[in-house]
Amino acid sequence: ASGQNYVVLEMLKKGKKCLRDNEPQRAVVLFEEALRAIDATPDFKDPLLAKRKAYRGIGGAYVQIGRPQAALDALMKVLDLTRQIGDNTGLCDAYGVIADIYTDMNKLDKAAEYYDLYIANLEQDQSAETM
Amino acid sequence: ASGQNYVVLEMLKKGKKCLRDNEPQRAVVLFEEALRAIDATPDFKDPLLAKRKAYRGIGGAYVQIGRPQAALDALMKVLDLTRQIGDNTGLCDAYGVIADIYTDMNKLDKAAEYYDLYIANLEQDQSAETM
Amino acid sequence: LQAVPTIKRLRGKAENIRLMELEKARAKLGEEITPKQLKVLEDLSRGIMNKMLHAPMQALRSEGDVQTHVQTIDVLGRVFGLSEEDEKTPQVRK
Amino acid sequence: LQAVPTIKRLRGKAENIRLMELEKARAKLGEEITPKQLKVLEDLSRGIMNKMLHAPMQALRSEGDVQTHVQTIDVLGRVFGLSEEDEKTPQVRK
Repeated sequence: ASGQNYVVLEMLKKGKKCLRDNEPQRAVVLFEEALRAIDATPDFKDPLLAKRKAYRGIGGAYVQIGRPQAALDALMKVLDLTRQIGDNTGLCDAYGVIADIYTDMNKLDKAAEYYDLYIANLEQDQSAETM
Repeated sequence: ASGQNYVVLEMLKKGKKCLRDNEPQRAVVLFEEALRAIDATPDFKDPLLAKRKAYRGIGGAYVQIGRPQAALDALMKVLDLTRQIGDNTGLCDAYGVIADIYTDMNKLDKAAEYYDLYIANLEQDQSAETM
Repeated sequence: LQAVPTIKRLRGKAENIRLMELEKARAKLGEEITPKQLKVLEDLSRGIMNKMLHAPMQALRSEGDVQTHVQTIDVLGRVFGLSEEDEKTPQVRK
Repeated sequence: LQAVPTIKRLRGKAENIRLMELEKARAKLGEEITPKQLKVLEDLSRGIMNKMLHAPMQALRSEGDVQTHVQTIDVLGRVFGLSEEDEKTPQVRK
């Protein structure tokens, strides 16, 4: 599985590079491929962490593409996985991006709700997903 | 001289560590020793850069000690050396600290003058002395 | 709720600064950077940004009396250039 | 000139954040850090801090009409906790 771990890690890295280069469509393909590879590997090391990175990437990609609902679905998966993992890596970041999306959708109540969560997490020792 | 360069570099590092550990008196001793060593070495590499680090350190130490005029003298040396060197490393930082000192001395006109220089340099690519 | 768009713009502004400075740092280190070091750089950049944003963000979301709140939104909006018209430059968001 | 003490306090606050986060980053990297990498970390931390301070600092020093300026000082002072009474915690300054 360590070989498969390495392959997935490389996919995630490439996906993130696509995001930086404004190629969100290609990024989605890579992140989804990574998700399938994780599920197909029974002894994958830390599958939840890797999945979280993939969903965070998909969320970012759909923001760039301009599909807010698809972005929200992916980011809710991130929150879900964070609960399962039990850490708070990237939580502040995810709350902030979700709130930004709701702002763009003009759902200001929902946006305010998530900004409050974001602000409550700002001062904690934070770190977001890196790939 | 590369041997002497290394010795001075170590003094500067130690001095900076003293500043972090709130031992400004010891820091002054080390920085002044470094200045003497630089002057005593004819083929010292980049003596002006090393002197600037030493004077920046002395300035910081005298701020901690509570001798604002001595701190100002050292920081003016930093500005002087920066002019001679012709870069702007640490310029923003030095202006800010000088202004802080004038603020503490209740010389608000002078403080404002240096804060303006500080603010004018904030957005440029900045870096301060590291040792 | 009035503050919501202001919060988004302030976040965008800070994130742009962070990404720009992070890119500079990565460029300086070049190929010699390990994944662990990259993570440390990321965390450092986020740590400083988040802690510096905390106070203005809290003020923007604080309830309390309406007049003070409106004043806060106005002044922070003006200071940071966060009105709608200021939002001309496209923002790079992940 | 009214803004001068506020500027100093805002600088102190930001510098404390920067030093704290920089220390965390150094601790994470431990002994494996080279002088060049340390310089990159320092520059990154300063770059983000300085660019985030630029807008409020400029607003604090801007001339223009007195009423607006007083309002700016008031609101930024309140938002960042920069009044004299807020300055209780000793600040570590180089």
